[in-house]
Order: sequence, then C-alpha cells, then structure tokens
Amino acid sequence: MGDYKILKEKVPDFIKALDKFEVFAPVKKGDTVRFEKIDDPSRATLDFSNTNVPPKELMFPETETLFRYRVVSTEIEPKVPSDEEKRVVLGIRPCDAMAFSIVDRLFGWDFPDPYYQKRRENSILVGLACAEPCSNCFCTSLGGGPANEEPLDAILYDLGEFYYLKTITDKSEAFVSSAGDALESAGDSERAQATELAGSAEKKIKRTIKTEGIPEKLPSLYDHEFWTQYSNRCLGCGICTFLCPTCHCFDIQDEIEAFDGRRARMWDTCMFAEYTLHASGHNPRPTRKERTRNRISHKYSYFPTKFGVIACVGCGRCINFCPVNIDIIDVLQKSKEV
Amino acid sequence: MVDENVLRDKAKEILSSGEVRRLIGWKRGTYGYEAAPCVITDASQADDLIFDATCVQNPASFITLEEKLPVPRGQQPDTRKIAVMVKGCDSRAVVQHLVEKAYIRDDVVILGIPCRGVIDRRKAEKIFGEAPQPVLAVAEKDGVVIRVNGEEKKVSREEILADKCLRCRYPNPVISDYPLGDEVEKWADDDFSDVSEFEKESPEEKWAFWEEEFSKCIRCYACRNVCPMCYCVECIVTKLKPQWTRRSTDLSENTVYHIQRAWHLAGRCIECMECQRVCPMDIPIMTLNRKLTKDVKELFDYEPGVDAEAQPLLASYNPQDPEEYIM
Amino acid sequence: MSNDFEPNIIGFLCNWCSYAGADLAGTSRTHYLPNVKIIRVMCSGRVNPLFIVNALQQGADGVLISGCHPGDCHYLEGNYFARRRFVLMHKLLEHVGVDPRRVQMSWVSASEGAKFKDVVEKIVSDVKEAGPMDQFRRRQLNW
Amino acid sequence: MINYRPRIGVYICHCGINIAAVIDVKAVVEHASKLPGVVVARDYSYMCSDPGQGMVREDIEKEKLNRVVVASCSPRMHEPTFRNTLKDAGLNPYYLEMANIREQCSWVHEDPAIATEKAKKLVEAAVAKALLLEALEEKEVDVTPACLIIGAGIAGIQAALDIADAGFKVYLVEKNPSVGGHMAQLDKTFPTLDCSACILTPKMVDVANHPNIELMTYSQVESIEGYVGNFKATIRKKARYVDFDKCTGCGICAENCRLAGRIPSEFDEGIGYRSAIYIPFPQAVPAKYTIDPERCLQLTKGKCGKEGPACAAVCDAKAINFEQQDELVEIEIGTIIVATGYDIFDPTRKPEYGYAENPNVMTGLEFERLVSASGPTGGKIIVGRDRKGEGGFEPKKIGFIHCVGSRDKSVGNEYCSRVCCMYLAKQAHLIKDKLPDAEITVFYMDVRAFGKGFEEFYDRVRREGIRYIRGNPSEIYRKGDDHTLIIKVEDTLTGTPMEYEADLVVLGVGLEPRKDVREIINLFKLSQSTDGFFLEAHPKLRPVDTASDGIFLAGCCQGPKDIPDTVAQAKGAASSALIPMASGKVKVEAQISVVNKDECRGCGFCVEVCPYSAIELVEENRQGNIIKVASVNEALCKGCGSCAAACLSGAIQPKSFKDEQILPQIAVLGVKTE
Amino acid sequence: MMDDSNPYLPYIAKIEETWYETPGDRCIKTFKVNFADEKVWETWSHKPGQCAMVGRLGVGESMFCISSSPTEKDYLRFSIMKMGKVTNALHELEAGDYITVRGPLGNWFPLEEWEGKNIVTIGGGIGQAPLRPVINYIRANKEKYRNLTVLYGARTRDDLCFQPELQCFLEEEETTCRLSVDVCEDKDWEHFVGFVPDLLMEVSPSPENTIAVTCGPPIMIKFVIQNLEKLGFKPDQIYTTLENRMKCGIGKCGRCNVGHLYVCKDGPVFSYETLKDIPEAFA
Ligand SMILES: Cc1cc2nc3c(=O)[nH]c(=O)nc-3n(C[C@H](O)[C@H](O)[C@H](O)COP(=O)(O)OP(=O)(O)OC[C@H]3O[C@@H](n4cnc5c(N)ncnc54)[C@H](O)[C@@H]3O)c2cc1C
Ligand SMILES: Cc1cc2nc3c(=O)[nH]c(=O)nc-3n(C[C@H](O)[C@H](O)[C@H](O)COP(=O)(O)OP(=O)(O)OC[C@H]3O[C@@H](n4cnc5c(N)ncnc54)[C@H](O)[C@@H]3O)c2cc1C
Ligand code: SF4
Ligand code: SF4
Ligand code: SF4
Ligand code: SF4
Ligand code: SF4
Ligand code: SF4
Repeated sequence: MGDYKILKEKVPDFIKALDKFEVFAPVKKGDTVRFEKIDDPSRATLDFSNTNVPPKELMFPETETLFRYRVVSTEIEPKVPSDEEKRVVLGIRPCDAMAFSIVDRLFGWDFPDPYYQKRRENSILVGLACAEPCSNCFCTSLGGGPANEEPLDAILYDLGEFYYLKTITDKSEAFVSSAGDALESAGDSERAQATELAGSAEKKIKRTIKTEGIPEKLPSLYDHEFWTQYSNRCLGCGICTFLCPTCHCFDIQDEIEAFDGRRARMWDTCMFAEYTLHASGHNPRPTRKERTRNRISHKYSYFPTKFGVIACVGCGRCINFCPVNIDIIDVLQKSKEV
Repeated sequence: MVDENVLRDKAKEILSSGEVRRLIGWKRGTYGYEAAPCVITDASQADDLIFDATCVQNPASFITLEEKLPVPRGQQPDTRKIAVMVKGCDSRAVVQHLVEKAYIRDDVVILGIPCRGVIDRRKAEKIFGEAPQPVLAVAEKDGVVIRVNGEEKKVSREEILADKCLRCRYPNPVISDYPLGDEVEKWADDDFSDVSEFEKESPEEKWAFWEEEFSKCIRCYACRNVCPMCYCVECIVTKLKPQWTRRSTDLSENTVYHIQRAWHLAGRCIECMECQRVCPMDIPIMTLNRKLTKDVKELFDYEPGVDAEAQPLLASYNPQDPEEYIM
Repeated sequence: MSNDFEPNIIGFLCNWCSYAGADLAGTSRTHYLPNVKIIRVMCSGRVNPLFIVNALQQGADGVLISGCHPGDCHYLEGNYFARRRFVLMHKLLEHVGVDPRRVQMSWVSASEGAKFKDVVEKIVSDVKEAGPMDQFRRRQLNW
Repeated sequence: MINYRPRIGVYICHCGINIAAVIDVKAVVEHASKLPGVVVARDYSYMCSDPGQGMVREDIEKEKLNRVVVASCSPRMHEPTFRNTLKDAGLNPYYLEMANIREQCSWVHEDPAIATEKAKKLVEAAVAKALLLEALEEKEVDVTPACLIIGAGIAGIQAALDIADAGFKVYLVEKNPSVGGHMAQLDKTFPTLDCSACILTPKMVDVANHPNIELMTYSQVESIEGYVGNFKATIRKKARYVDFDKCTGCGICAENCRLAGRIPSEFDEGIGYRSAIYIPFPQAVPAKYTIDPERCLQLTKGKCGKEGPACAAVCDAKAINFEQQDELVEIEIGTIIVATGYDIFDPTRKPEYGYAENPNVMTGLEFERLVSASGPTGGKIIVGRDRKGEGGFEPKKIGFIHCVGSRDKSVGNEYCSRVCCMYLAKQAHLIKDKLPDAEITVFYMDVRAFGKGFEEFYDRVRREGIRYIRGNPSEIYRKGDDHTLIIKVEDTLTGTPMEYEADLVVLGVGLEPRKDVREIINLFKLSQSTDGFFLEAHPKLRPVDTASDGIFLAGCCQGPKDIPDTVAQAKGAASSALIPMASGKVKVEAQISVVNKDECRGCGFCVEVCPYSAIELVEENRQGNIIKVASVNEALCKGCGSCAAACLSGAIQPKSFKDEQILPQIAVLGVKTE
Repeated sequence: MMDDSNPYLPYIAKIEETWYETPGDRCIKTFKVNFADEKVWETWSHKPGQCAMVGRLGVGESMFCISSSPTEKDYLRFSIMKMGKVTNALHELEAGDYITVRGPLGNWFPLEEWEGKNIVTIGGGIGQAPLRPVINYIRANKEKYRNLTVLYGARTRDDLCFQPELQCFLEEEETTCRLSVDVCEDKDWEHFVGFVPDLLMEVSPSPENTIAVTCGPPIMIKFVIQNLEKLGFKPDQIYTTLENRMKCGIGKCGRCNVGHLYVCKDGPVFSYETLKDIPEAFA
C-alpha cells in the first residue's frame, strides 16, 4: 500500500488534520504514559517506550455503561457506540495491536459483543514500530515482533527527523487522504530504513520462551506445589492482568443515583479474591495459589485450547510492573522443568 | 549491615528447629534493581536468601497476606511461628501489627537487619537504564556500590536511595529476636519539608495536582494489598454492604478511594513506602500518607510502629487535644 | 462567588446535646438558614469521618459535625474521639485541596439553641464563599 | 441491604398550625407517596393524638405496613410515643423513623417554599433510612430492689420515705452529720407560715427509724458502676471519731470541748457557734456526735490540752475513738435518686452590697437562723452580737433586697431563683410580727408571686405596712461610725434616685448549684443545663429523669424551687424509681452495637474506645482457625456508636445507626433540590 | 434469543405469581413470570437445562436455571434461593413487579439423544430446579423414553422444593420417585433418611441403557458420581450441571471458567466424560 513520511514537527498538524476523527494517542503524565483522546495535538507523544495501560482500554474501557434506565420505569436505553464515532489510534505498539487480534476471538465468539466490536470497527489503528524494545519484551516468542503488522491499518517508524508511515489496509487510506499537507510521500529508501530498524530492534530482544508444549503441560500441574513459590509472594493486586493487553475479564454492576441507574461493566481480574466468590461464601479459588495458576494457565493453556492462540503477546508489562517480581517467563520456564 | 552467610545460617537454624512454619525474606530477582520477596518453608531453600540494597520490599506485608484456609475436621491448624526478616522500616510494621493485635509477639520470630538504605528502582533506571540482569547493590556509608549491566559503579546515596531511606529515622530494627549484623548509625532525619512545601499551595493548586494524579489510578488496589497495615478481613473499599466506593473508575470514586485509604492509615502508616513503590501509575500516595504522619506527630505527638505497648492513635484521646477549627 | 448559590450542607448532630440544642433553637423560634439538613446520630463519636467524604461525594457542599462540649458527652468521651478524628480528617481534606471551610465542627449543648443558629449561619456563609463543591462529586459522567 | 418487600407508611403531622402554617403538608405527602417503598402517605392535624396514632395502627393492619415514617416534631419528643403505636399494632417498635419537620424546619424557617422543600428532603431521608431499619429486641434485666438516694434534704427524705413505704430498700446517703438539708435551717415557711422544724423533724425521725431505710449520714458516694437495675456503689462512711452505737447524744462532750463556742456553726450560717465535737443542731438526726477533723485539736495537732482530749474524758459511754477510720461499704442498687440540693449565692460576689464589711448586712439564710426560735438568738431580732452572745442591737429600719445573685447576668445567673420574693416577704412579715414598729422597706425588681397562695400572702404582707419600692439598689455603705447603712437606689417607678437609711439589710440571695456539683456530675455522668443545675431528660415531660436510665433527680439540684415543688418532685422521682423496682425488670437499650464476626480483625480499637467497657475480644473458631474477635456485652452497651467510627472495616455497628442506614440518608440529603 | 445485536440487553418480564418452596433464612421462592412484551414469545425458545440471567434494575443480575419445561407455555419459572445481594432483592418482589430476563443461555440436556433410554435424575436441595424441566419434559413426552426415576433429597423435609409435584411423581404409575432427608425427627416420614448418594445406592438403578442426571451441592455431586461409577455407569452416561459465579453469561467476562470451559457457554450441562479431566470442575 502507500508509503508516506511525516516530519516530526508536523505531527501536530497531522493530528489537527484528522479532525473528522476522534484521535487517540499516548499522553505523558510524569513518568506514566497512557492513551487519551487528543484535543490539543501538542499533548500527544510518540516518544515513549510503551504505555503503562495498554490500548485495550480504547476498545474495552475500564468502566463502560452498557445501558441506562430509570429505576421506576421499564425502559432501557443501550449505550452502544454509534457508527459515526470514527477514531484513529496513533502510536500503538505492535504487541498491543496483536493483542486485539487475540481478544477479537473472545469478543466475537458465539455472542458477538457489540460494544467492543463497534469500537474495533470504528477504529483505524496506526502502529508505531519499536526501535528500542524494553528489556523484558518477548514478543518474538509469541509470533510478534517490533514491526509486526497484524492487525494494524498502518504503521509508523521513527526514522530520526521524521516518521515513515506505511499504510496496510484500505481503511487506512481513508484517513491518509484526509491528512493533507502534513504528509509527504516516501519510497524505497524509507522502506529500507524501516526494515533495517525493525531488524535491529528484533536483535535487541533478549528474553524468550519456547511455548511449545506449555499448553499441554500446564493442566497436569494443577495441584503442583510449584505454584506456591510464586503465589506466596503474590499480592493479588491484579496489576499483571489490568495492564495486560490480552486480559479481558470484567465485572458487571448496577449503579444508581436517585432514580437513574446504569448497568456498567468494569475491568476485573482473576487475581482478586472476590472474583470467584459465590454468594454462598464458597470460593472455588480460595487462595492466591489457585489464582496464580489460573492466570498463567488461562493465558497459556485454557485460551489456546479454546481459541487456538496463546493469550499473551510478550509486551513484558506484567514482568515490569509486578511489584514482587513474579516473572511470567520465569514461571513458564519453571513449569517446563518441574 | 549483615553478612549474608550469617543470615542464611540463622534461617537454616530456625527452619530446621521446626518452630516456624514459614520464613519470609528476600531472594535475588529475575532481572533489574529489585530483589524478590520470598517465602520459604524448608532449610534447603535458605541458600536463596539475600540481603543487599535491592531488598526494598517490606516482608512484614507477607505475614498478614497468608491465607488461613479452613482446617479439615479432625486436624489442627498449623500454629507454628512465622519468621520474618526485617529492615528498620519493616520492623515498624511488625510493631504496629502488635499494637493492633494482628498477632501476638510469640507468633513471630524477628530477624532484624540493620540497613544502610535500599535503592529506588525508578531513580536507578534513570541513571543506568533498564537492567535485564539482576543487579547487585551494596549500600555503604558514603554511597552505594552497584553492579549493573556488567559494570560496577559507585553512586551517592542522594542519587539512588529510595526517598524513605533519605529520611530514615530507624535504620536499625526497633524490634527483633535475632539482631543480625552490627547496628548502623543513623544518617538522616525527616523534616517533612516536602509536606510543608505542598501545604503552602492554594486549595486550587492542590486539587489540580490531585485531580491529575487520582484520575490516573486504575484501582488495582496494589497499594492496599502490599500495605502491611491493610490486612482487614473485609476492606471497606471492596465491601458491598454497605458499598462505600463503587468499583467503577472515575475521578470521584478514585479520589474517595484514596482519601479512604489515607484515612485508614492515619496514625498507622509506618512509612515503608511500599504503596507508592508498587503503583503502576506512579501515583504519589505518600504525599497523602506523609501529610497525616506529620500532623499526627505535630498534633498528638504520636508515631506509629515504634512502641508495641502504645495505644492506637484513633482509639485513644487526650482531653487536651487541639481544638483547631472547632466552633 | 455569586450570591444565589445556596449551599447544601449535611449536619451530623449528636442526639443529646447538639440535636437537642437545635431542637431548642426550634422551640425558641430562632430563625436560621435552611441549608443545613440534619442527620441524627447518638453521639458525635459515632460520626465516621468517612461520612464527611461520602457526603461531599454525594453532593453536599459542606458538612457540619456537632457534639456536646468536651467533658459533657452523654457517653462520657465520645466527643473526644470525634475531635481527634475530625481534626485529622479536616487536615487530610485540606491537603487534597478541599476548601477547609466546607467541613466544620462545633460544640453545641442542649441549652445552646442560640449558638446553634450562629454555627449554622457561620458554616453557611463560609460554604457560600467556598462555592459549590464539585471536585469529586459523584457525577453522572459517561452515563 | 434490603431483604424484604418494603411497605412504608408516611405520616405528616400538621401539629395544629405549628407545622402546617409554614410547610405545605399536602405537597410533602404528595412527594412522600412517590418515594420507593412507600405505600401510604397521609397527613393529620395531630399525629401524636389518639386518632393520629389510630390512623397509623389501622394502616399497619390494613396496608400491611412494615415500616413507618412520622414527620412531625423532634424524635426526642415523640419517638417513644410512636414506637408504642407500632408496638400496639404488632409491629416492631424499631421499624419507626421520624423526620423532624417542626423544631428543625417549620419553627426555624419562615419561607414556606423553602421550608416545604426541606421538609420533603427530611422525609425522603427518613424513608431512605426506614427502608433499612431492622427489628430490635427489647431485652430485660432483673432489677435489684433497692434505691440509693444521695442527699437527705427534704427532697431526699421525702423520696426515701415514699420508696421505703412502698416496701423497697433505701440507702440514704447524706454528706453532713445530720439529715435535713436547708429546710432544717428555715424558721417558718411561706406562704402558710408553718414552722419548718415542726413539719420536717417528724420526717427526719421517720427516715432514721424506717426499717427499710439504711441511713448513712456523714457519708459520701465514692464510685458507681453498672447500669439500670444493677448498679454497684461504694459509699465512704467518714470517720466520726465517735462510736455511732455507743454515743447516746447526751452532749457532755461538746460542753467540755476546749473549742466549745469558738467554731462558727455551719448550720447557723456562722451567726452561732459550736464545739469541735458537735451535732449540727439540737433536733439533728441521728442525734450522734461527730468530731470535726479539721478543727479538733487532737486530730489536727495530735494533742488536746495537757490532760488529753476533754471530750473523751467526760464521755461515760466511752464512745470517743480517735483511731476510727473511714469505712467503705459496697452496696447493690437498682435505681438512684440524686437530691443534693443547692447552695446559696455568695454575696461577696456583689461587693457593692458591703456584705463582707458590715455585720448588719446578712443573707436571707442567716436571717432565717436569726429569726428562728431555735437559732442562736432564740428568735430575738438582735444584730451584731459577738461570739459570746453579747452586745448587739435591735434594728429599727430594715431593708430587704430582692434578686441578689439571681436574674443577674453580671454574676452569671440569668435565672430566677423562685423562692426569694416569697421568703423575703415572709421574713418581712416575721419582723413585723416581732418588731411591730420597725420600718421595713423591700427593694424589688419584680415580685413573682406565682404559687398557690403566694399573691395572697404578698398582699397580706403589704397590708401589714411593709413598703415595697421598685428598684435595684446600686450600693450599700455605712453612713458613719455607727451601724447605719445607706441604701442607694433609683425608684424605677418614679425615676427618682433615692437614699434610704437602714440598720439591717437582708439580702435575698438566690439559689445556686452546689460548689461541689462537678463531683456528682463525674460520679453519675450527669449533664448540666446552662444555669449549672442538673439537666433533666426533658424539661416538661421527663422533669425527674436524667439521661441515664435509672438515675433520677429530686429537689433543688435540678433547679431552684420551694418546698412544695421540691416535695412534689421528690415524690415524682420516688415513683419513677419505683417503676423498675416494682416491675422487677427493666428494658435494656435495644439500639446496641453488634459485631459481624466475619469482618472483625480483632484489632481491639473498639475495645479501647468503648466508654462503658462493653466490648471484649473473645476467641472464635473461624473454620478451624482460632482467632480473636470483638464481642459486645448487651447489658453494658449504650449504643453510642463510638466503636463503629473506630473500626476500620466497619465490623461493629450500632443497631439503627449502622453505616448502611446512615449512608442512604447522606445520599438523599446530598442531592440538591433545585 | 434476545436482541441479537446486543446480548447484554435484557427483556423486561412481569411477575405473575410467586410462592415459597421452602422456608427459612435461605428460603427458596418461585417466580412465575411473563414477558412484558408478549411478542418476545415469538422468538423465545429454550431447552431443559438452559439458564437465564435474572435481575432487578438498580441491583444487578445473576444466573438461574429456567425451572419450567419448554412444554410449559406462556410463562417462565425461576426458583431462587435467598443468598446474596441480587437474590435478596429479587425476593422482595411480588406479583405485578418487574424483573429483567436475559436468555436463554448456555447449553441443555441432550434429551433428543436420550430418547429410548431410562432416565434417572438425582437431585439435592435447590439442585432440583434444573432437573425439573428434564422431568417434566420426559413426562410430557413419555412415549419417547423408557423408565423415569426421580431421586431427590434435601436437608430436612421443609427443604424439599416443588412439593406438590413431588406428590404427583409419587402417585404417578410411570414415574419412580424416591425422596430422602438428611435429618428427620418426623415420625410419619415414610421415605429415606440419609444422604442422597446413599439413597442412590439403596435404589441402585441399573446402568443398562440408562442416563443419570444429577445436580445439587458440589459435595453431593462428587459422591453421587462416585456411586454411579460403582453402579457401573460410564462417564458418558452421567450428566450434571455446574454452577459458578457469572456476570455476563455469554462467555466473555471470564469468571465462570473451569479449565478451558466456560460454564455459562459450554455448560452448564456437562457429561462426566467432559469433566473428569478437569479437576477445577469440582473445586
Ligand atoms: C433563705 C431561704 C428561705 C427559704 N424559705 C422557704 C420557704 O419559706 N418555703 C419554701 O417552700 N421554701 C423555702 N426555701 C427553699 C427551700 O430551702 C428548698 O426548696 C428546699 O430546701 C430544697 O430541698 P432539697 O432537698 O432539694 O435541698 P437541700 O435542702 O439543699 O438538701 C440537700 C441535701 O443533700 C446533701 N448533699 C449535698 N451533696 C451531697 C453529696 N455529695 N452526698 C451526700 N449528701 C449531699 C446536703 O448536705 C443536704 O442535706 C428557702 C430557701 C432559702 C435559701
Ligand atoms: C393559654 C395557655 C398557654 C399555656 N402555655 C403553656 C406553655 O407554653 N408551656 C407550659 O408548660 N404550660 C403552658 N400552659 C399550662 C398547661 O396548659 C398546663 O400546665 C397543663 O395543661 C396541665 O395539665 P393537666 O393535666 O394538669 O390539666 P389539663 O390539661 O386541664 O387536663 C385535665 C383533664 O381532666 C379532665 N377532667 C377534668 N375534670 C374531670 C372530671 N371530673 N372527670 C373526668 N375528667 C375530668 C379535663 O377534661 C382534662 O382533659 C398554658 C396554659 C394556658 C391556659
Ligand atoms: S502483579 Fe504480581 S503481585 Fe500483582 S497480582 Fe500479578 S502476579 Fe500478583
Ligand atoms: S496501586 Fe496505584 S493504580 Fe493501583 S489502586 Fe493503588 S494508586 Fe491506584
Ligand atoms: S483500606 Fe482500610 S479497610 Fe481497607 S484494608 Fe486498608 S485499613 Fe483495612
Ligand atoms: S501506607 Fe504505604 S508507607 Fe504506609 S504502611 Fe502502608 S504501604 Fe507502607
Ligand atoms: S456503641 Fe458505644 S457503648 Fe456500645 S459497644 Fe460501642 S462504644 Fe461501647
Ligand atoms: S475495631 Fe472492628 S475490627 Fe477491630 S476488634 Fe473492633 S470490631 Fe473488630
């Protein structure tokens, strides 16, 4: 498809030109980076390692209204995103993008989820190839890579003075055409530089795990003591899952204010004790051992068994952010050894 | 400071005596600037134990994290002790636990480790970048010797130690059964100038600051879960009957969550700074906690976690307490 | 602040002194501003400071806590605990940027109907100046 | 959490026009009827009246109401009334919630629109809470059939006799060596002029002899613990240094005391004198001597004369014992009556009246002793005698001054002492009786002759030729070297400043709370009203009750009053104290705290804050693990809820004031009415 | 199925009748409901064993099995035990009130496959609710099945649900029905006293051409299955329904998984053949 370039100083103009879309891009607050809707182009940044919160929140927000109602009436008003809310998401890292193609399977399975799907359809994903992977990145072990394109609509490469923009899908052409002056055309030389960048980035990835056999092995470790080595120090905080681009568990709660109510869903995590607690008080996963086991097994065994793909993209967030050094690569490696 | 071999030997001795059911300490992490807390139950695992300036975590948190599973009929619960290694700051958590009757003195074996400070991962990353290999670091009187990415360097304390250490008032454990290593000299003090500075801001400025910070919170509750003082059976934050805070994340609920937790730590927070360390969103939680720590000290001349015989701050009063703002 | 702002203030009054004091203001036909709505508790010591936070979140612009004078608590010492808790919570809220005038405490005895009026006038005028509390009100955002 | 189907009835009271004149009652009814859970909303002119209550009862039956909200006056007024209404209709009385739309709405807000909006909100909040009310069980405990009465003035005496006559044990504790209180000091009593001693002394004797009364004079309550029905008190019987049983009351000791006639007599208000071993007055009960440990030479100096204590030497009964110690007695009682009386205003606090300097300026109470036939002068009106009873003169011009220390903000007493107008009238009359030629002038601000027969008496006194001048003297000073006093005053009826000469001025001193009132407050956890007297539970409807169950008030300790009122109140207190004793059972507070053991972490914060030590940590088996959790003693808990605010996880909650019941109120009140 | 485009939107249903099956703190109340919009019936169809999310606006929803058989027309029945927030709120409701219904959800008992076989149902407590539609379906289609045996037990006599119907089963010729209670002080109780797995052993149904369906508390299911195996039942002859905490009911929210299976979507009906390798199924 097309090759373009954007001078770095033109990025704000580029964003401004996309006024037909809602533009989402990473924004820095202190040392944290997170996607936000951009009203002021100067707030967007493309200079970051990866966002703290993965862009899954753009399709599947932390808290989202499913429908509204009045407690005293029998009318309900669904809050499904409309077709009109077209968006461009700028600066998604390839690993996070790949997570969408994994989670798509879940949200598209059997009962399609209109909230997630509508946003997916409405969004044009513009990736940002990694030049400096973080030290805990292991995307290559899961079929990804610093410039992996699936399921991006376009991808940016940081080539110093400018970004090289490569469009991948028809969808992306729509937005490129509206970008106007901010875009210049690019060609083979940029393309070559980009390939080189991707290649060298890939070489910088140090951490790996061979996933073969893991999905089959994990269920056999169901009662194994090895889980407690990790679960004993797990805080049960759920950082690993909240920040995981493929974790998708949620809770549904009703909230009322006087007579107005809404049913909303919000992120939840299998690392919380309340997650599986029955109304009767029985908890099928009573301790952190069962919960730790479930998290790892879900990603590396249950999900692949059901949906044919491991629910991990190797972004390294759960390793980076786990406050107690529960390192998924280490866990998986050990699981093979025991 | 302690010789790791002394520490391991002690751990082995205690574990093989059969008097403890678990021992909490640190072992080398899989990467980076932080050790990993670890729970061991067998003397054979004691060789994994370490202590150096990467041992930032507070092991006391893991005492109360242990789940008490239903005891099958006809069996007895394991009531053997828990052994825990503590730095100065960590030891205050144990003291405060005792004040709050979380367990009794006889339930714990305390291995006290004098400490010259631990490093702050975020500061270190700014200086040396990411560290794919586990880092070794030793705090000395005049700086920290750190082995990172194959090189050994020495940096000043100010540059690399965690903030809590730069104002540490209790480098030596305030309670211990087995003091391991020689006591170290106190090298810092706390004047709460950071808090005083913030106090000077106008309400609007303060709120602007918190609005930005609180809106980042993803309510993972890591700050609560890691906090050695947050060990309620049922935390009001997640309680449904009544529901004080809603699970949905927005500025309102997030703010209330933070006020609630800060309030619950009033006169109880022992300043281990774990809450702020673990926050994936870099929320300066200590700015709230330290405000209360300062006020509690100034208004009531009270400091939690130093005297196991003390009364809990908010479960006691003095008829002469200040009456500021009361009409 | 515009003068037509009528603050909504929730008052937590202890049954024995302050609630009785407010009753006395009533029996004495002491007219005062209607902005404070009272929730009766048995003792100021019952007031969990988180009620204040909850009230601000639920939409109150200000919160008043009132109890017996020190030493006069019907339950002997409840107000001493209340005082400690209040002073700290007040400081905490101030630190978060909540205008400190929004949250006040008073000692009003069963015989101080007139004082109750004064307390009400004071907090109402203070909160009027502070303006509507909309910092962390539970809003219907994204609803 | 609501776990039933709410059927709430809301009743809005007009309170005549007290509510309805300001609040649009119909609009409130309309609003209430739409609230969740409400099945009926009605209004009525007087909800507390029988038809009003009947309406509620009927709805409970017909509409199957399970919660009731009454919006009317203060719950402090009628909560018990409506609780009973519910109970009568077979509903748990704690399913009632009240909205105070009178005291805290219609009476204090003028604007009908605003008041109506506020009333709606208050009703809404009450409904929100009512939804979450729980049925509470009113438990009963056994009552120890005994009453402790503190203070043996006429109030304590009367209460003691009534209770004892009803067949219950009474412990009557009096601080002084004799019972009788102030009434014993009085000469004749207004308005009927019966002789005080004549009507009082028989009662004093009765209390001493009554088989059901254990009289403990010269004693004090040291400590008190427990709760209604089950109090425990420790009484300190102070050492009299005289063996109570051996003393025959002959009085030889006093006559022989080396300090005889040297110590000003408290009973005689300092115008008569006594010995160091004494009975306060001849008719004292018990007629047993007491050694004043602060004056007795033997006790203060360790020796009395060369030969040793004279009293001991002369006592044939060998009753004197300098080694005697205070004795502590523990008693168990079911109820308590506080009847500790009053002190008179100390006129030195009004130096302009020259009381301290001039022996012929005296207090009304001194005058009572002066005029009393059993007093130091034998009832002769002679002023200025010395200690030996020599000298002195018969006054010719006498001034009486009203309101000394009463109705006077400058000394901090805003209240009227209720007895001074009348006792001054009485005293003026008594002088006129004894010194018909004396020129008597009474300076008054107002004359309050409101009691039965008072106005008639006042009229009579004026007709006797006693001059009443309306004016408040600004100064009293000695004219020259003799005893003539000048009273400076402005006649406020004519507006003329005047000076009067007098050779005796009687100050109509008011009644004040006792100087040691704090001790009693701390002991019994009582409250004070603004005037400093003990606070009754309700000024109209519970005038003898205190805030603490089982503790009652009688006499002037609750506020100034004359003897008939004192006796009436004493009888009231006696009958109130008899209620639990006669029924043998008493209800304990139902709104007490409960612990949710599954949420308790055993920190004991609640234990530390509970003022009644009602909580302890007990062992609990949580699925095989032994842990400690809080547990509340139901008889001790008063339901203050302090524990709930101390508990971090909300594991302990006072019934009817649980977090889950208060938060919905906050939620409702937080929403603004626009 | 409901609104095809949005599986989170519930139908509004009106309660027509309610009654209590059992008394006590954890009482069971049955709700007979009809859709507020009668047109829903045109697209609605459910099979025995299927569930629905039943809720109350402002409170939330929970998963309950539809305890009426598809053969019972124009109404749905739910039998709900009072347990937590949602069930408490539902218990408050009475005829004339509205609830939300989202379903039918999950899979169902393969009754077509079972045609021509003997059927044994083994229920405990509220676990009888999902079995009720099975039983009634078979009774309505007697000709297609061979013998029907209903084994049902509860803690006490009062805790037995659907008592009037049980009476019918007892009286009916073609149905074998045996009841049990764990504890009994009642002298005129003529049935079994003891636990359901023991009742099963006493009755000892033959595995020959038989399907056994069981539902009840997890511990009961565990022992019933053990006993069925002792009696010679093969894993594929044993069916059960699982319950787990659920929020979405449509295989998204993730909380009801046992191993790789979502109880809400892949279940709640499972053959023991499927479950036997998933240890978490009986956790
Ligand atoms: C000058 C004067 C003239 C009056 N003339 C009249 C009159 O003519 N007619 C009339 O109706 N009223 C008159 N009164 C009012 C009358 O005196 C009171 O109404 C009456 O005495 C009140 O009785 P009491 O029992 O409440 O209090 P008191 O008489 O004061 O008795 C209280 C008793 O309690 C004892 N006590 C106090 N504290 C303690 C303690 N801690 N422990 C144990 N014992 C304690 C005291 O020693 C005392 O014996 C007059 C009052 C004054 C001052
Ligand atoms: C204008 C006015 C304003 C007042 N304001 C106040 C105030 O603000 N505050 C205050 O404290 N007090 C006030 N009062 C005084 C108050 O009304 C009385 O103190 C109080 O009502 C007395 O109650 P009681 O039960 O003694 O008499 P009542 O209220 O008169 O009741 C006596 C009852 O007995 C009935 N009865 C009478 N004879 C017989 C019989 N032979 N057989 C059967 N039944 C009979 C009567 O019908 C009546 O129902 C006021 C009085 C008036 C006149
Ligand atoms: S981030 Fe780490 S500590 Fe937190 S839940 Fe995940 S594994 Fe446990
Ligand atoms: S750790 Fe950080 S993000 Fe998580 S709840 Fe605490 S403050 Fe919020
Ligand atoms: S926030 Fe409060 S209730 Fe929650 S765990 Fe911490 S101290 Fe306990
Ligand atoms: S609040 Fe933070 S600093 Fe304080 S004790 Fe808890 S974790 Fe440590
Ligand atoms: S409510 Fe008051 S009296 Fe009762 S247990 Fe709690 S603190 Fe004690
Ligand atoms: S304060 Fe709360 S948690 Fe602590 S012992 Fe009391 S009830 Fe239990």
